[in-house]
Amino acid sequence: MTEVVLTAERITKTFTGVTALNDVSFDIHAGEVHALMGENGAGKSTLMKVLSGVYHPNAGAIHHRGELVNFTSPRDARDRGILLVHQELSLSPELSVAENVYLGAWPTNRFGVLKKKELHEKTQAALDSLGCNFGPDVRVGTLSIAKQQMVEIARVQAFNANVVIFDEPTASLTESEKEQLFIAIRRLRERGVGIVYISHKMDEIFEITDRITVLRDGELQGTVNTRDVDMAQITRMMIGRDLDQFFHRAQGAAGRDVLEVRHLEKEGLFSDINFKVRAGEVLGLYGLIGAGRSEVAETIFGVRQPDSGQVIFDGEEVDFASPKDAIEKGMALVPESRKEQGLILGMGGRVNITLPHLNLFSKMGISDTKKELEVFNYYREQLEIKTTGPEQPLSDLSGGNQQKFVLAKWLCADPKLIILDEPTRGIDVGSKSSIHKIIAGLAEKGLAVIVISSEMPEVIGVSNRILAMANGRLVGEFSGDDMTEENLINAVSEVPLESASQPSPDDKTKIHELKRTAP
Amino acid sequence: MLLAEQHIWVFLGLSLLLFSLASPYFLTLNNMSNLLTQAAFIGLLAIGMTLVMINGEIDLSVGATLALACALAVGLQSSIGVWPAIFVALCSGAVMGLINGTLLALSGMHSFIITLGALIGIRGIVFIYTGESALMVEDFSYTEIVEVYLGPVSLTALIFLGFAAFFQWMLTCTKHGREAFAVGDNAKSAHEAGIRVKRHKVINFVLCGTLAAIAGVLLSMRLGTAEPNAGKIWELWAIIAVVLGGTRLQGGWGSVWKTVGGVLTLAVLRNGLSLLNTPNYIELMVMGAVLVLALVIDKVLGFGHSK
Amino acid sequence: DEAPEWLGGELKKPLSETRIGITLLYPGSNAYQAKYAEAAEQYTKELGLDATVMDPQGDPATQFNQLQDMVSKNLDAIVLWPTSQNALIPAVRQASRAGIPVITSNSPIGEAGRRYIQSHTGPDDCAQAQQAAEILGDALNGEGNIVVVEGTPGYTVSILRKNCFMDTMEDAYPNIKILASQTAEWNREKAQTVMETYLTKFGDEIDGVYAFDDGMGLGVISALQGAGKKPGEVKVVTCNLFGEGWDAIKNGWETGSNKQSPIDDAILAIQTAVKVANGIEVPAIDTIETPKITADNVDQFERPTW
Amino acid sequence: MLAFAVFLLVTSLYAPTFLSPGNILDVIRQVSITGLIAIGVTFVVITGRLDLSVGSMLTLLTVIMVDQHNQVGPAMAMAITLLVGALIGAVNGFLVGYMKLNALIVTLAMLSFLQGVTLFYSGGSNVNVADAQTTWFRFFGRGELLGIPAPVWIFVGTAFIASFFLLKTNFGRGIYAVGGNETTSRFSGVQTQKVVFSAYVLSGLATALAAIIMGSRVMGAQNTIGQGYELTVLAGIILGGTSLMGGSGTIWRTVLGISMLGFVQNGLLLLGYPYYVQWLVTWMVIILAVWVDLAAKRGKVFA
Ligand SMILES: Nc1ncnc2c1ncn2[C@@H]1O[C@H](COP(=O)(O)OP(=O)(O)OP(=O)(O)O)[C@@H](O)[C@H]1O
Ligand SMILES: Nc1ncnc2c1ncn2[C@@H]1O[C@H](COP(=O)(O)OP(=O)(O)OP(=O)(O)O)[C@@H](O)[C@H]1O
Ligand SMILES: O[C@@H]1[C@@H](O)[C@@H](O)OC[C@@H]1O
Ligand SMILES: [Mg+2]
Ligand SMILES: [Mg+2]
Repeated sequence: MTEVVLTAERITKTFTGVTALNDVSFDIHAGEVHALMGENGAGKSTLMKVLSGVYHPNAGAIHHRGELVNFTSPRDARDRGILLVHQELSLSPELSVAENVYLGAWPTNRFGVLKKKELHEKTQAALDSLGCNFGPDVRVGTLSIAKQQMVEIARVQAFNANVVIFDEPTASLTESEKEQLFIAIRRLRERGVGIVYISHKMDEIFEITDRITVLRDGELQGTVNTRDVDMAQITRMMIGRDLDQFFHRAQGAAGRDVLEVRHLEKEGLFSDINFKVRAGEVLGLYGLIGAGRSEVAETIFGVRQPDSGQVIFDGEEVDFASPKDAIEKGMALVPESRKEQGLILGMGGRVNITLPHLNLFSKMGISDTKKELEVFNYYREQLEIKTTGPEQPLSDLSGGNQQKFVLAKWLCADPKLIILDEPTRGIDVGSKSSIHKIIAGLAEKGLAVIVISSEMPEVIGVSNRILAMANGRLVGEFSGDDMTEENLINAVSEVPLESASQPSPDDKTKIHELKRTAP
Repeated sequence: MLLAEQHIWVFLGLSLLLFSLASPYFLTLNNMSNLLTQAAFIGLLAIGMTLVMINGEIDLSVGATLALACALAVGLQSSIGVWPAIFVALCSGAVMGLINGTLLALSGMHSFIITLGALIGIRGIVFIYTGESALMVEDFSYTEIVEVYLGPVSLTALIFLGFAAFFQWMLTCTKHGREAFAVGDNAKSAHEAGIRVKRHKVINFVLCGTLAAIAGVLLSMRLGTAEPNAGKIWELWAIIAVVLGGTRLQGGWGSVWKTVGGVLTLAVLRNGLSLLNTPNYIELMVMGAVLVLALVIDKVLGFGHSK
Repeated sequence: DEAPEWLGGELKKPLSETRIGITLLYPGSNAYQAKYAEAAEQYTKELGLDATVMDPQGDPATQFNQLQDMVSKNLDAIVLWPTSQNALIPAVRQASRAGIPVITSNSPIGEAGRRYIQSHTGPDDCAQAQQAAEILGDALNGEGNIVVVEGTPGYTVSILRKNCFMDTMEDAYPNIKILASQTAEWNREKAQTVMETYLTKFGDEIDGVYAFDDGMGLGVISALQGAGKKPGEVKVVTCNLFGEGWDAIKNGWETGSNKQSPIDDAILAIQTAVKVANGIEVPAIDTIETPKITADNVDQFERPTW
Repeated sequence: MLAFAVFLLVTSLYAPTFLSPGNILDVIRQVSITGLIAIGVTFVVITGRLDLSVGSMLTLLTVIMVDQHNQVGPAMAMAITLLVGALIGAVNGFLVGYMKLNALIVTLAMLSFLQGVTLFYSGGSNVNVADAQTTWFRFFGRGELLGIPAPVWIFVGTAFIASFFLLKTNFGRGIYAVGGNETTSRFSGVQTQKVVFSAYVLSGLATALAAIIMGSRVMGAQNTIGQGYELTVLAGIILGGTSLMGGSGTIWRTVLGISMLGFVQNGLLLLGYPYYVQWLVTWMVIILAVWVDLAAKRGKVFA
């Protein structure tokens, strides 16, 4: 191997009460892609924040190109060419691409007056070298997530970075956008940049990385060469045991129709959606990000109103004005963003779980706290949720445990239909597997289940039947042995990918909101 | 869309038109000159408020800061001379801004709380300093300092417009200006990009306090007197003007230029209604209604920036 | 058009074409000011004047703007009830330079501005304060402890009603001790709170109270009633009797005050304004009557309508 | 809290009457008007909104209360006052909840608007209760029950009821939920618009209750009587530690915050400081209290 660019030695980092990193050592070589893996809350992001100057470690040392460094701010790290591309995108939507690329380091004269022309030209050069098809003067807020990510990568170019850290960059990218990203990453690697790549997606890890370092509970488990290991080994390092069976598929027989959707249409989002779901069945809804699946789900659930079409639920035609109506009729939706739509993070598990069904946990409008605690304890055990108690704010929990609360919240009222939108996004393999088990169990109990997922192995692994969606339309239905990756890809790629990932104006504001509320 | 983004000017144009038709005294040179001068005080507060609000913060203490500067400018001139008194007055504004900003940076409290406290407290200081009665200049020639006109435009109005132009330029063409948006838009990413977010905000609070003090000094020159109650609830008018101008309350977007539009619109409404002999209560109701209307229009036009 | 009798001269132009602007202190803030505003509206209408009554809400800067706007409109005369002793002097000067006559009403402006005005009309606040001192001093037989509830600080009426009261007390009743003095800004509710605190602090030590006006005096009486005092147990003396104060004098809660009619006040100001608008000589100061009122003579006065 | 305890101690050393039962009751009675309004506004603040219109609402409602007392008698007048209060709250609630307009600006606009309505209604003049000495209406501001002033009963009673609603009912749960995360609440079937709407209605009702006490206490109303109350109320709520971001806070915290302000004010008056010194102290107390509160949560003093 080549030269070591960045070394972390025996790093320890604690937050009040939590040891996020304990005596972790780690190094990055020039010209490698180094994967960092581990369960949710293992300390990956924390380690990277330490390396990029966001956090100051409690103990340990960092060497950059052989020199001991002491970063007091991200600026120090950036000045040495170390850049972090965040899990949550870290851009200013109101500023232009150029202003974002050089955020905080704009070329100015002595008096702080911007040199706009120089800024424009430098950015253009950086964008060109990445093959970006947008200009430096576009407002970043109007770009798709993938393009926004390109803006972040352009920073790497612009600052001539020698270490780049990607923290779950593909969590919200489409397949083709991911490919674009990988091309960019490979280019960086060729230029001798040291790259850290964090992801929960195994296929990506094996596709792009050279070495893998695994963390568990803040402890280093070891570093291996990617080509020397397989998925099972990595999984074992991550969770400390073997995963017996990764996917679980519902085994019961499908019963009566629970939901039927006819010609559902919402201008600009989706059109002519027709399908049925039966009791005891898991229906997968596969599509690339932006296909419009979430919107369909939200429309069925009454979050938005369709322009036309019918929804027949449990034998009667329904027209929900709001989720309240849907819930009362026995429908549940586990929304795609647990932070924005799924939970009240500042509050405890007890109130979060019972929120949609308060009438079940109260008498004449007065809360029945005892009953609430019962249900809380029940699901805490059932789903093996790690929490200190019913009032612990959910913001303190790891992503996987938070996700289990979203599930508990929607299961506790015994719905007839449950729609799960990306139920395992950003969730580690261990938790993923247990969520899959839960999903299968639901169907076996006789619920009708719809699972929306952008992860092909997941949809195929858990569904009895799969609908493929692209560009706001259903483009295929598969069941049994037809549920193969190849078939799904073919189905969804019949529509031009580029147009499928263009956000509509309405969604732009939505994306905006999502980012704005990120802490 | 252009219309939507520029609707404050449409608003201003309409009110100008309306009052010109309604009152023969409205569109006179003399009245326009008065109007500009009258607008300048809220205007100076609103410029500072715009900077702070682009950062996603708010400064409720500007009215009290104005009163303090006004009191110091008047109260100190007999002992240390006019210009030193003015200097001290301006410094007081900077210091109040510094206190607000520093408390914000150190404590991590929301500026609404910090400056609400300051609004009450600074007013207390003013009352203590003035002994709760109005201070008066000894030499009324002090009030003549501002009686300089460039054509129909008074010195006070010129100072206001000058600062507006300067800060608009600063926002669009300087590093500090771009930082202002970055900080308000996404403070975390700004911080991680190495922008000194706290220091940046402190600077803007200092600027805001100083502009309030400038307004205070100008007011002392206008009135020749410092009332302990001067500038009471002017912070609200300033905020209203800024919002009318379309600056987003959550930060990240705004323009001093359009704030000027907001300030002028308010001034036209007040002046016009007063020339029309409108009873006070109508004036108050109209002001309230206009404000809500502005929000509704904003919403209906779906002007993406001001959510 | 016929000239009214009180004018004492010729009308230069018909009353209906005479344009007068009136800017008041803060009609919303107490009964006296409210009645004054009402009377001004009514009387100008009666005369058929082209008049505007404006409310600056107690804010000198706003009143300054109103004066400027009136100058823009080129009025025939301006009546100013100043919100501040001095802050309006530059504006008054502007008016006088523009040739528009200004008269002040109820409360005079500072010395430096007097040369820019044609006349001042209103009560003699100093005399009123002396009257109050006398009533209170006599009621206490020159002995005891009193507390004072002040009007809005910095306002001429407050200053006069304070200084002249204190001077008289010091000279004529040296054995009366003033325990405390706080402002309640012409506000009845604030006066009540201030008095409650006095009662907590000094308890039964308080023998008398002087409130700068009757509105605040009524707040004081509420507090006394709340503390379980009997009528007359603590002597309450005020300036400028209000309707309820008249009742209070009759039923013994209030010891004395003086009559100051907002109607007379407004009418005198408007008449003076019309005179100056027509170029007729007016005295530099013209006062309205403010007789003493106590239980002895209260029946000789009508109950004030304010 | 600590700073406040020290303040109480020092003040009572210099002004012995300060901590006497009589004075304590007196302070609670004096804060009952602000306190009642603050209880209502607390609901709004927990939903993550503001209500700055309560000051001028108090003025208008007091004027209406007193004026209607003379017209239709105390009982009807009280009903009308409550109704108008709820109505104004409903307008605020409609604009903020259903129209989703910015709360700060909407309630500022309402502040100005209501000032206008008040002047229009009263014609600028003051109103007084005609039979102030005899009406049973005097009970609410001036009466006593079991030696405790009526306003205190009403204030404390309302606090209990409000607290119960907030903490123990589904309605209260909705208020917290909306403040905690509005989108999540909507996805969970909470009728967020209705929740925000009702919070404003409660704020209006609470202000009406305060106006009834105010009217009865003063037996008259000036057009400026409620001026500045919105700030005192907000200061008290903040002092109690309710976050302006929404989703947290309790009625008892508000009661505590408002009482703290009351004691500071009263203490300084007893010590003979002019009223405006209390403003300066309020500033320091607010900053100190909120800062300490934050630091305690965060585990460090500097952010
Ligand atoms: N700012 C913080 N304050 C307190 N605890 C924190 C903070 N940031 C992280 N933690 C805790 O530190 C631990 C490691 O978190 P980290 O974000 O590094 O996990 P991760 O490996 O990136 O997980 P994921 O895969 O879910 O992103 C977790 O227990 C987390 O709760
Ligand atoms: N995370 C995201 N990144 C970029 N665009 C998004 C994202 N989420 C939604 N959009 C935009 O919203 C529109 C519809 O998205 P929707 O969420 O309904 O799709 P989906 O098929 O559910 O995909 P997913 O839920 O996996 O993001 C698309 O045009 C897409 O551009
Ligand atoms: O008595 C005073 C009156 O003369 C006027 O100045 O307004 C305030 C007081 O009521
Ligand atoms: Mg992470
Ligand atoms: Mg989706």
